[in-house]
Amino acid sequence: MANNEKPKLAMYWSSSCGGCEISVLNIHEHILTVDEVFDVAFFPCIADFKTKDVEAYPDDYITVCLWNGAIRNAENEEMAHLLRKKSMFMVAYGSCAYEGCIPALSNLTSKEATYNTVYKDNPSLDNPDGIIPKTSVKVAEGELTIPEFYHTVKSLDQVVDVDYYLPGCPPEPPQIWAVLQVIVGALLEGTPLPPKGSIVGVTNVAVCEECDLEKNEKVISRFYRPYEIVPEPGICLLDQGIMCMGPATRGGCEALCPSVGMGCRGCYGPMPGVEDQGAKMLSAVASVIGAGNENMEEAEIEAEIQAVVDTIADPAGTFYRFSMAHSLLQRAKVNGSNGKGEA
Amino acid sequence: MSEKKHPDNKERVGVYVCHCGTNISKVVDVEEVARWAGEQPNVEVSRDYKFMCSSLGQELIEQDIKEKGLTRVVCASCSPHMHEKTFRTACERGGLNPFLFEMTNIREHDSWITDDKEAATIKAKSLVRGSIDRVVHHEPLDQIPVEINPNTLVVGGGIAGITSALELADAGYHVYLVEREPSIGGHMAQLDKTFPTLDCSACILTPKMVDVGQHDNITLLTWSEVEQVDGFLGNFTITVRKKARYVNEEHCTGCGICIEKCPFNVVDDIFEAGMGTRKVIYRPFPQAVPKYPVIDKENCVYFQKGKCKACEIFCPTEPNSIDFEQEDEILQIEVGNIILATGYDLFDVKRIPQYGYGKLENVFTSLEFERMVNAAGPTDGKIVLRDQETKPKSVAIVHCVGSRDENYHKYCSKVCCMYSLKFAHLVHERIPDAEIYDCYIDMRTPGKGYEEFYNRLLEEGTHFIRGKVAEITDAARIPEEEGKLIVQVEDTLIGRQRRVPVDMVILSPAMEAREGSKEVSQLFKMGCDFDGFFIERHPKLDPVATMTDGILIAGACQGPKDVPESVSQGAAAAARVAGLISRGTVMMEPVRASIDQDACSGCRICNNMCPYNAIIFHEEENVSEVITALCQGCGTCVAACPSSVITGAHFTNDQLLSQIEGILWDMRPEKVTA
Amino acid sequence: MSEKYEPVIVGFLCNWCSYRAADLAGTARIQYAPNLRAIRVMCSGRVDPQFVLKALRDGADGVMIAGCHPGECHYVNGNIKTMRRFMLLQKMLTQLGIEEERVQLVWASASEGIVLAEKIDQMTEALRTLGPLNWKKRVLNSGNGYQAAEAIPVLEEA
Amino acid sequence: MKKYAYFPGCSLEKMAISYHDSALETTRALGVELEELEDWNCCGATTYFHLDEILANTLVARNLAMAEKQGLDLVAPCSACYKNAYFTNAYIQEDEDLAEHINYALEADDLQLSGDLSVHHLIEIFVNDVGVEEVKNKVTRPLEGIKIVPYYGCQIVRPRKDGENIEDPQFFEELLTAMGAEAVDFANKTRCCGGSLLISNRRAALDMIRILLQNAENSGADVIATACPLCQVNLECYQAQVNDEFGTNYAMPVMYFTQILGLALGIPRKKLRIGSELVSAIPVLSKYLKKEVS
Repeated sequence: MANNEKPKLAMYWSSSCGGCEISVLNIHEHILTVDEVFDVAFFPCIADFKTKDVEAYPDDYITVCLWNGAIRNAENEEMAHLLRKKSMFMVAYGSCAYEGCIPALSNLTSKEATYNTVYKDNPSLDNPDGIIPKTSVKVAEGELTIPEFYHTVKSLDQVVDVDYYLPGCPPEPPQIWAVLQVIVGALLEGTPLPPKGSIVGVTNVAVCEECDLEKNEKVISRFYRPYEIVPEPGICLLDQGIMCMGPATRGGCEALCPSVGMGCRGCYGPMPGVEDQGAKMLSAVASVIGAGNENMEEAEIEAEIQAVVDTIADPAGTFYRFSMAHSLLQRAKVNGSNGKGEA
Repeated sequence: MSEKKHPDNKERVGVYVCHCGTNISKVVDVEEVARWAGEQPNVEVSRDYKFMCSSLGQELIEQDIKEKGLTRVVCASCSPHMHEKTFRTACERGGLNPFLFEMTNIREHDSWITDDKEAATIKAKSLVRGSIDRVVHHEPLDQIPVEINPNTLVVGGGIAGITSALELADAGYHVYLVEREPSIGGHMAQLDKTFPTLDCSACILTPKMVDVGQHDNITLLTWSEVEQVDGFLGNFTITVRKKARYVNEEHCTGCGICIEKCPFNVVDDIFEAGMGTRKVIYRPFPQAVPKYPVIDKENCVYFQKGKCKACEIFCPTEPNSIDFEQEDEILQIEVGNIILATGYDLFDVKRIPQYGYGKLENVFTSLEFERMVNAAGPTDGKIVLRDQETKPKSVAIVHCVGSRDENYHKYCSKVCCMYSLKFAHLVHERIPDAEIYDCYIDMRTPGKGYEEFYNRLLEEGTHFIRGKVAEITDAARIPEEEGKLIVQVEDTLIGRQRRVPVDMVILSPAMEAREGSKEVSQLFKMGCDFDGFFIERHPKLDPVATMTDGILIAGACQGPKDVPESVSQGAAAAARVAGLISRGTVMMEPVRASIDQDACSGCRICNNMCPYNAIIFHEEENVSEVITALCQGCGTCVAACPSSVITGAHFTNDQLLSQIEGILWDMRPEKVTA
Repeated sequence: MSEKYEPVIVGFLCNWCSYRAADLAGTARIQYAPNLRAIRVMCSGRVDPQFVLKALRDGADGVMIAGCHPGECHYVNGNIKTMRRFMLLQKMLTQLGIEEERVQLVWASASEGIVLAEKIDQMTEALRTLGPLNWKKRVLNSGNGYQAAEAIPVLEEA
Repeated sequence: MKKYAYFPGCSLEKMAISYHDSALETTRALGVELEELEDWNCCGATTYFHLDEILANTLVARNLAMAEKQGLDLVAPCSACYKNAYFTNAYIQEDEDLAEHINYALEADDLQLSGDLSVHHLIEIFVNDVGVEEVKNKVTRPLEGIKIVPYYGCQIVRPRKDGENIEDPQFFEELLTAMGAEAVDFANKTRCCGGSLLISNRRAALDMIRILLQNAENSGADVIATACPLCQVNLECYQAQVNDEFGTNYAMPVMYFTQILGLALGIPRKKLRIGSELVSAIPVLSKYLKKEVS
C-alpha cells in the first residue's frame, strides 16, 4: 500500500434487513474519523458502485470489507467470493453474516413453502397466475435470468473464508468502533492483529454477568410469552418464566434487552466452546423445569413435564432465532409439500 | 500387528485388541480390527492378543508405553466394569497416567450379542475409532484423597445393625447406633425359634443386645431418628432427633416399678403385633436394651388429661427419673461412614381381601403366630384360636401372601418357606394330633440344613399342597365345613381343586421395604428400587456398598433376607468400613465437575441441578462453584450449563463429541453408499 | 455395506443401569441387533442435547438415550432431568423434521438386559422402516434438501 | 335430568318384568331418564362369543352405535348385557382392526361406532351417578331391621375398573345401607349363580345355587338382592328343585335391588311388582307394607 493512499473500506449488504448499514452511523462522530482514515471502495447503500467496479480492483485492493447479511441466493454467494478476493480483511458484520440470524429461520421450512408464502398464499398478493421466480425465462427479447434462490440459508463463513466476526443484531457501537480501530491501528501503527477467526467486541462470559437483575435458583413451572406477563422489575426474567437467552449468549452488549424487561434473544451467539447455542439453551431451560420428581410415577412425571413444555410455543424459533445456519443440524428435514419440518 | 508412524500425530496412541480366547475372535475379526486401527489417526501401534488381561497382555502395554513412548492407550476387550482397573494399573506401571487410557467393549456389547461376523467387525471398528478419538482428548487426572473420620453411624438396631455395630466396636472404632424404637432387637427379638436349627431366638440375640448396651465404643441412641445427613464419604454430619422418653436415663435404674404401677393397658401393635397389651409406660419386652422405659404420650392419661402421675409417684430413684417436661433433643454427630440396616415391614395382608384377614378372626399373620408361640408372648406360648383358649385341631399355612404375585410383589420373599415349615413343626410339637396343611407354590429351601428341615417336616406328617390359595372363607358348602375356615386351593400335583376345612389359618406375608424407604434413600442420597429396597453397588460383587461412597447397606433393607444372611451382611459392611478407617484416607475417582470461575456468568441454572448440593453460589463474586468433595460426578450440571463453563472431568464435551464423531467414522457422506 | 439397509444408532448408556444392562445382555448371550454403538456416560443426565444433534448430523440414523428407571437413578434424579430435556428436545426435533422414533429415551435397570436388547431391536426395526437419515448428504448437501427435489419440480429450472 | 339409552335385553320385558318396571320407577323417582333404545337386538349372551367373536361383537356394536348416534351413554340392567356391551365398547377403542370390521358391517345399517360412549350397569347409575348420599336423602321408608344379601353375581365386577376391589366390592352394601337396610356380610357375593350350567349339568348347577342359598341362610338374611335377571331366576325359580335334590327346605325370597330401592323410596309395591315372586317377599316386608295394605 502506498503511503499516500488511504486504506479502503467496503460494506456490502446481502440477505439481511439493512439495520447493520444504519448501525455504522451509531458510532456517531467517530464516523468522521472513519471518513478521515478510509476511502470508501464499495458501499452500495450510500454510494453508487457497480459490481464491475469491484471486479476491476486488483486483489486485496480493499483493506477491510464489512459484510452483513446471510447467503440466501447465488448472487449473495458470488458477491461474497468476489469481495473475499478483493479484500485483505473480510469481516462478518452482524448476526446474519455471523450465523444466519432471522433469514436462516427459513431453514425450518422449504424453498417451496417460502415461495408459497411470498408469491402465492398471502392476503396482500395479487398474483392470479401464480407466477413464481424462475432462474431463467425466455421472452420475445431473449432470455432473462435471475440468481438462484437457495434451499438453505448459510452464514458467510460457510461460503468464504472469514477473518473476523462482529456478532449482534445489529452490532453495538463500541464494538463497531473497536473492530475498525484494531484494523486501523494495525495498518497505521503496526499494532498486532487479533488471531484470524476472532470474534471481536464480545466478552467471554454470558450476558447474565452484565445483567443487573436479581437471579435466584431456577425452578420454572410455566413459561410466558412476552405479551402474557408484565415482568416484575428487578428480578431475573428467566426466573419469572420469560424466555431469556442470556445464560447461553455471549456478553458484550451490556445486557441491553433484559435491562428494559425484554428477554435476551441471543444475537451475540454462543459462548466459546459451545457447538450449538440452541441446544445448550434448550438443555438449560429444560433442566430447570419445575415438574416431575423421583417419587412420582413415570406417567405422572411425563404429564407434568409436558404441561410445562407446552408453554414453550416454538422451541426451534426461540432457541435458534439467530444461530440456525450455524447450528449442528443447520436446517430442518422437510417432508411433503407444506414445508413444515413435520416428522 | 501393524505399526505406522503418522508425522502429524498429536498423540501416540497404542491400540490393543483382545481375542478373549475365542470369546471375541470367533465373531469379530480381531486381526482385521487391529490392522485397521493401525491406520487411524494418532495411532502409533496396534496389536491383537489372545488375552489382554493376562500378565503377558498387560506387559505388552507397559512395554509399548516405555519403548514406543505411547501417550495414550486404548484396549478393545470386555466391559470396563470388568477390567478397566486392570488396564489402568498396567498403564500406571508403564509410567502413564491411568486416566490416559480408554476401554472399548467389543465383547459384551458386540461379539456376544450377534453371530453376524461382518456387522460385528464393523461395530468393533466403530467403537475402537470412538475410543481412539476420545482418548486423544483425555487429560491426566489424579485421584482425590479423602480423610476418613473413624466414627461410624449405624442406622437400625436389628440383627444386621447390631452385628455391624459390634464388629466395628470390637475392632476399636466408635459407633453411633440409632434405633427408632425404644429398644434394639428388631424383628428377631419378636421371633420364637429360628429355622432350621430351632435355636431360641431371644437366647442367641439377647447377649448381643447386652453387649451393644455395655460396649464402651458404642453410643446407643434408641427412640431416635436421623433427620439430616450432610457431607460425604469420610466426613458426614448427621442430625439425630432423640425423642423425649420422659424418663431420665441418668437416674433410671430400669427397676420397672413404674411399669408395674401404671394403671393403663394399651394394645401393643408393634412388638406384640396386636396380640397382646402393654402399659402406657413401657419397655417393649423384658430383655429390652436399653432398660429404660418410655412413656407413650398419646395414651398417657397424665399427658392427655393432666392427672395420674402414678409412675412418678412410685419411682424409687432419687432424684425421680420420671420427667414429664423432657423435650426432644437434637444431636449432631460426625462420622466417616454410614451403615443402613433399617430392616423390613411385613406386607399388609388386608390388601388381599379374599384371604379374610381382619374379617375371619382365626386367620393370623406370621408375626402374630410368632408372638403366640413365643413362651414370653401373650399366650405364654400356647397355640390357641382368637378366643385365647381353643386349641386348633387343624391348621393351614399359606405361603406367598403378597409375594410372587403380579398384583402385589413379584419377588420371592425368600424366608417364608422356611418359617412356614418352622410353624408346621411348632404346631406338630405343641398339638401333636393337629392336622397341618401347608399350601405352597414352590418349596424354596436353599441354605445349609434347610432342605433337611423340609424333609423332617415331610416325616412329621405335614400335608403339603402345591398350589396357590384362591381364598379363605367361612361360607360352608357341606355340613363338614360348617364353622370352619375353608381354604380353597388348587392342588396342582393331583390336578384338583380342594377345599380344606381348618380351624386356624396362618398367612406368610411378603417381606417388603420399610414404609418411607424412598424418603430414607433420599435422606441418605442413595438409590432405592421400585419395591423400595435399597440398591447395592453391584448385585453380585458388591452387595453391601451403595452407589454413594461411604454409605453401606446390610440386612433386609436391601431385599428379603433371613437371619444368617443379615448377620453376614452386617459383618461385611462393618469389615468394609473398618478397612477404610484403617487406611485413614481413600482415593476417589476424579470424575468430578468444576466451574471455570472466570467464565461463569452467574446465571444460576446449575444451582439446583445437584442432588448432593455440591453447587454453591457466591453472591459477592456472582459465580457458582462446585464443591469437589461433595460432587459425585454425574455430569447433570455439565449438560445443563448453557455457557459450557462446567467441565466434567473424564467426560468432557471434547471427549464425548470426539467419541461421537469417531464412532460414526463410516457414516461420513463420502463413505456412505445410501 | 450389505444389500439390506442397516441403521446406525448411537446409544448413550448410563454407567450404573443401562450400560450394565447391555453388559448383562452380552453375558447372557441375548442376541439382538448389532446396530447400536454405545457411549458410556456416568448418568443419562450427562447427555447434552448437543450430543444428540451431533450424532444425527454426523450420520447416525437414530439416537438412544438409556438410563435408570425414574426413581431408581443412582444420582437420585438425574434421569428426571434427562426426561425434561428429552421432552423439550423431542418437541424441537419435530420442528426440525426428525421423526420421534429417531431419538428415544428408554429405561433399563442393570438387571434388564433383555429389556434393553428388545428396545434396541425395536428401534432398529423402526429405523429400518423410516430409512436412512444421512443428514449431511440427504439434508444439507442435496441442494434442495430432503426429498424436496422431487417435491418441487419447477421452481428453478427453466 | 340425566338421560341414558336403556337397553333392556331379552329378559326384562317378560321374565324379569318386575326388574324392568322397578328400574323405570326408581330411576324416575331419582331424576334419571331411561330412554329405551329403539330397535335394539340381542346382546349375544354368552354363547355367541364362543362361536364367532367378530360377529358377536358386531351384534353388540349395533346397539352401541344406535346409542352413540343419539349421543347417549348406554345402561343395561342385565349383567350379561352390560358385560358384553362394556367389552365390545372397550375393544373397539383398542383394536383398530376390529373397529374397521365392525364399522364395515354397521355401514349396512347406516351406523358407525367410535366407542366414545360409556357403558354402565344399572346399579352404577344409582351408586355413581345419583350417588349413595342422594339415595339416602330420598328414602322415605327406611328399611330398618331387614337383613339383605348384596348378591353381585359374577359379571358386574368383571370389567375391572380403577379403584374397585373386585375381590370384595362394597358398592352394593353401601346402596343397601343407604336404604336403611342391613347388608349382611356375604362371602359368596361375586360367586357364580350357575348361569346356563343348568342346561348342561343340572346337578352341578343346583349345587352351586344351594351353596349360595345356604350361605345366605347362614348369614341370617331375610332376602337376597340381585342385579341380574339370570341370577334371580337361578336363585329363586330353582329353589324348589334344590330342595328336592338335596333335601333342604330353603324359602328365601330373591328380589331385584330396584324393587327394594323402590320400596325404600316409597313407591307403591304394585308398581314394583312386589308379591309376584315365587317365594313371596311379602312376609318379610310386611312391616314396611303395612300402611299400603291397610
